[in-house]
Amino acid sequence: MERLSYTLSAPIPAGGTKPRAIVGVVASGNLEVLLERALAPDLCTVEIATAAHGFAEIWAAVVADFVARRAAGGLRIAINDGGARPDTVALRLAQGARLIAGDAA
Amino acid sequence: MRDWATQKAARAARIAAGASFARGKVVQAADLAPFLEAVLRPGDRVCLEGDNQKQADLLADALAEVDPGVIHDLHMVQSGIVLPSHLDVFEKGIARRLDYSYSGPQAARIARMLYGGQIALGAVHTYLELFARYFIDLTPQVALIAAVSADRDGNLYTGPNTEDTPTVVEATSFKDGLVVAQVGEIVDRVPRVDIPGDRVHFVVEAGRPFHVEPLFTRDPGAITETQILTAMLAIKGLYAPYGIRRLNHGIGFNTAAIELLLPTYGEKLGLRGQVCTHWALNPHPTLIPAIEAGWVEQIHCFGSEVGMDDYIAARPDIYFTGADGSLRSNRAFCQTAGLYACDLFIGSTLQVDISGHSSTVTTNRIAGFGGAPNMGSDPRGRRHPSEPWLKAGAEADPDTPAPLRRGRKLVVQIGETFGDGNVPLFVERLDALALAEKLDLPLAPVMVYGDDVTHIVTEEGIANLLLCRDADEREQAIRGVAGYTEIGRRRDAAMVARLRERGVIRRPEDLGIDPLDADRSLLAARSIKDLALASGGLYRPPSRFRNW
Amino acid sequence: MTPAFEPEALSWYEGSARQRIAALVDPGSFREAVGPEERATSPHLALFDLPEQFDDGMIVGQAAFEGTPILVAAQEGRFMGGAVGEVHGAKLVGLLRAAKSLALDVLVLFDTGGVRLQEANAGETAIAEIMRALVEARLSGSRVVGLIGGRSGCYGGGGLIAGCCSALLVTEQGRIGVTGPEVIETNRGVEEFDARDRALVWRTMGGKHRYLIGGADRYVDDGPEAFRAAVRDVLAAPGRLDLATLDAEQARLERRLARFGAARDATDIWSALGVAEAQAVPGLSTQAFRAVALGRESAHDAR
Amino acid sequence: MTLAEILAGLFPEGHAVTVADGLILGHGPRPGGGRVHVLGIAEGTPLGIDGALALAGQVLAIVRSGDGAPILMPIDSASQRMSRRDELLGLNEYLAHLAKALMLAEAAGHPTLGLLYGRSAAGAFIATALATARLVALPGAHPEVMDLPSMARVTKLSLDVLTDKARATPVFAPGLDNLVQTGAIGAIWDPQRPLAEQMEASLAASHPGGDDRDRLGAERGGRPRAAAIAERVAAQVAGRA
Repeated sequence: MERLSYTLSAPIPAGGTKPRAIVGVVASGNLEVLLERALAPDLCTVEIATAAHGFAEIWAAVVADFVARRAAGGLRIAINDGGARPDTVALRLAQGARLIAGDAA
Repeated sequence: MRDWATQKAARAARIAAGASFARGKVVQAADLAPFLEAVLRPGDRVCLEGDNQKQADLLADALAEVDPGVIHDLHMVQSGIVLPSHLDVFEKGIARRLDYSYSGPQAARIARMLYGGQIALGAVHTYLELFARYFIDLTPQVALIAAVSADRDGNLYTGPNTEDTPTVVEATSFKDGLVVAQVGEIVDRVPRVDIPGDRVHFVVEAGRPFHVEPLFTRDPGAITETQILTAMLAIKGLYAPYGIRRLNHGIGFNTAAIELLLPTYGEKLGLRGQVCTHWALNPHPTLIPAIEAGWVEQIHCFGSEVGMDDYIAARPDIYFTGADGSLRSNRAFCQTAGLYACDLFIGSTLQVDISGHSSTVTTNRIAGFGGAPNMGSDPRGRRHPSEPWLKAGAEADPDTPAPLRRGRKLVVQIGETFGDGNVPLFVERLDALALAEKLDLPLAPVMVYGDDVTHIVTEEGIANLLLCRDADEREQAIRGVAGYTEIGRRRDAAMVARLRERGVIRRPEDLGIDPLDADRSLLAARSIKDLALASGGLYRPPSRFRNW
Repeated sequence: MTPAFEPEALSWYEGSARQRIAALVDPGSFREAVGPEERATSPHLALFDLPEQFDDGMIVGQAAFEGTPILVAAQEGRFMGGAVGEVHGAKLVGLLRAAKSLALDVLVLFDTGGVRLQEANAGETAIAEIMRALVEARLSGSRVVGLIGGRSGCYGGGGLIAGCCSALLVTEQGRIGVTGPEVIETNRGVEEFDARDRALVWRTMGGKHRYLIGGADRYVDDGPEAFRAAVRDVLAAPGRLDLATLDAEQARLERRLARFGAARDATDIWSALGVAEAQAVPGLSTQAFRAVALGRESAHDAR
Repeated sequence: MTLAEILAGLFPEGHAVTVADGLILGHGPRPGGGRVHVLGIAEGTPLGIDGALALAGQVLAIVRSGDGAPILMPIDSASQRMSRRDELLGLNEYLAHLAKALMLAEAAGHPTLGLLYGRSAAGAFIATALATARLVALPGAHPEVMDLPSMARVTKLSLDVLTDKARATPVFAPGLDNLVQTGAIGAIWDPQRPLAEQMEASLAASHPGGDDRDRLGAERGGRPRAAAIAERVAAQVAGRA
């Protein structure tokens, strides 16, 4: 497992009031994202445990774009990754942000 | 005095030599190898029928059994290198030279044998190009073909998988070549005559159907959310604004997703009857829901598809069918239709470079191209107007007066920025170039040239290359939809932003598409079983695709 | 134009364990025990450098079903094939023990290939514990209903646990067995079982066959609404476990062996059950299948 | 120890236990009077639908008799029988039926005692020895879920790597000690001591908290988390009920 950790300042605070949300499944090419409302609303942390080694640069880019574009402020995010592609990672993160904001089940 | 009929005499000699193994035209399967030794000559150009679908497998196996001491240095001119025996003949020294189109399942082995020098390669063609050469400079002396049944006069019934057979026979038989057909059975009367018997010289009864690969069956269960997103982009961002009614789809999952989104997402956009009405397309099972929902007016097919025969026969308004009721396919005609009569080709590839060149060839796999380079090219000979063609032409060349301006065929590459195993779709340099250097080829095996490509669709958006005014803009437009690949991360952000303002790059949100809506529940069928149900039980998928 | 069929919005086969639970029980009623935020992950996967999942592929908790409290467990068939490891198994053990002490019914949403090899001894022991806890819950009056229709089927120890349930609901895609096709082929050869012949796999182990021979109690469509209706149905029936139940099951299994013990293929059995066109069974829609399945071997409340 | 030696040790005064088609059937006398039913598997026989049904029928007959006598289940089996026929006819139901019968017997007052004296694996192990309320073993017994070479194929790890890992943890590798550490096997009998005595002691051992295998696994270190997780789930569910 490769472990990566990012702390970013988040321009958009997460919506809703749910304490936590989880999306996705750890499988080949897939990942789970656990989001917990646990930080100051202008901060977001992302911790990743991934089976695919050597993709730190891509993770950093995906996470930075996510925090810049979506409502991620105040979230402590933990990811278990089964070697998902960046598009899948971005999609799950966005689904997680939507879920914790309470827009959809 | 010159003898003007040497070829006729040569064929007569071959027939005479073969006759000792035959009763009338019928040769026993057990005698095939010695029979072939009798009718073939060293150095012959031989067309062994086989494309990406049907295979003259019995004849292929028999050819691999002949004595290389007797028959050697054959020049194989065939559409597909698909069966192991297709390469065995080179390994054994029976054949030496090769001109072909497609080699999907043998991609790795053919690469090894090319590197090892066991095969002298002419070229990797597109189907139509190879067929054309059958009539000019690659005319077969012997054709080994496949059909469903034959009568004792050699009249052949090819069934739904007619495919290459008429073309191969036309080129061979009318230029004094010899035609040998394997058939599943010999009958008193064939259901319809696909090949007249006077063009067929020998027939062998295989006692079983020829092999067919279900290449065009895509399991909806394997379609991902990202593929659905790319399909939504294509429908809303290309099909709708250009009004694409006449088109061809590749065989990837992205285009299968488009087919399955028509009755749901497409319906919601009010596009039924406006797009996707006329097709050059194999009988894709994934198109069944759209056909059943009334989207499709007609489809001409290159070949058939395993399990689709009953469905096709029950939908003669949609498909081309014969007097017997079953599909009549024809690869050469359908490729021509795809080239001249379609306004859009959309397909996937393995690599795209920063000029937009694409290829499915990688260093260790030479899969060939099939029909993609043909359908994925702009036909310079086209003269009839259509709305999408004129609109694309205007985008590419706004300054030329309309009456003198060529239209453009839309050639779209669709895919995810990363493929299996996190391999990036976008590369600085195609593997095909390294291959060409290694094999000392004058041409790199490029599938679709950059100047033919009009759009690239990924989950990041659509790049409209028609609107790019120079190589720089092209490169940044491509980088702009290359996502998190290295190509994408090295984009010029400011220039990409300007291209987006001009509509050269359109993101999902620019088209009013929320990536979170790209859900599998949008698919009109989510499994092969759904397809079978949608067909009213007429589609009977092969066992390997079943989970019931 | 009316489509030939109208699938439910959520396919059970495709859905995740969490989606299945959410759609099965009363909306918003599920409360998870030892949820992902507790990060009760497998302590053994790291040894194999394999990724963990925060819930270890097993989701348990309580919910309401049509207003009545009920316990629910669901396996995530995509995480390690739904395989049973130490934590995964222990969560179900705990839930079943609670069912006994609280006198609640339990829904178990199976989706498993069996024991997780990387923690095989722990997984195998957990399966034995699950069966014990399940039977003890049943002996004290709880009903335990198994729902089978996931990607990984219900194999290995999962098949044995299913066999201990009060009632089993299965979809066409659902498979129930002990030894998976690949394992039979590996051990006995392709002549014994061609694992790549998927039609053979499904007619030997799939939902329709299990329903026809009495190996499952209800045959349902691939969606939560269909499962809800069937759960409602079986929860209305008694689910006792006593000597009479097992005597009846003994008789049922003896009769199956006597009637079909010499059958080579599922179609022989279906013909013997009075299905006119046995070959056509796999292609039948739910409605048509129910009609031809009238002569099936019933489970006779003997499970 | 051979089955004959074991039976002689358990029943010094003789017994009525026979082996047919790999199944052990019969009974023997207890020192203090009464009898012990003996049902089991011998000779490394795989357990299929026929064998499971025969054993279950015997167990149910014992319950019906109401004699309250314990059931001893000596096991030397292969895994479940792996065949198309067994799966076609629903092997899972036959194995589960046998397990349920054993647990019903225990509940009906027939103490059940498993005795692993040879090999056993997978479904056969779960449906027999692991379905008894107390499981003991004799040295030399070899329970396994899957042998290491097969496991190497499935996990795509080399046999060397797996063997190395097996040294680090009892959690996956075959072998008696590993199953003792997970708590699946309660005790190992001492073949030097009279077996009859040890059987009586095992039968007398009470289970105050019911199934204590996860607690044993925690104490012995083979399953560090199972007991705590099960307890925590039960407590959380009960706390909210």
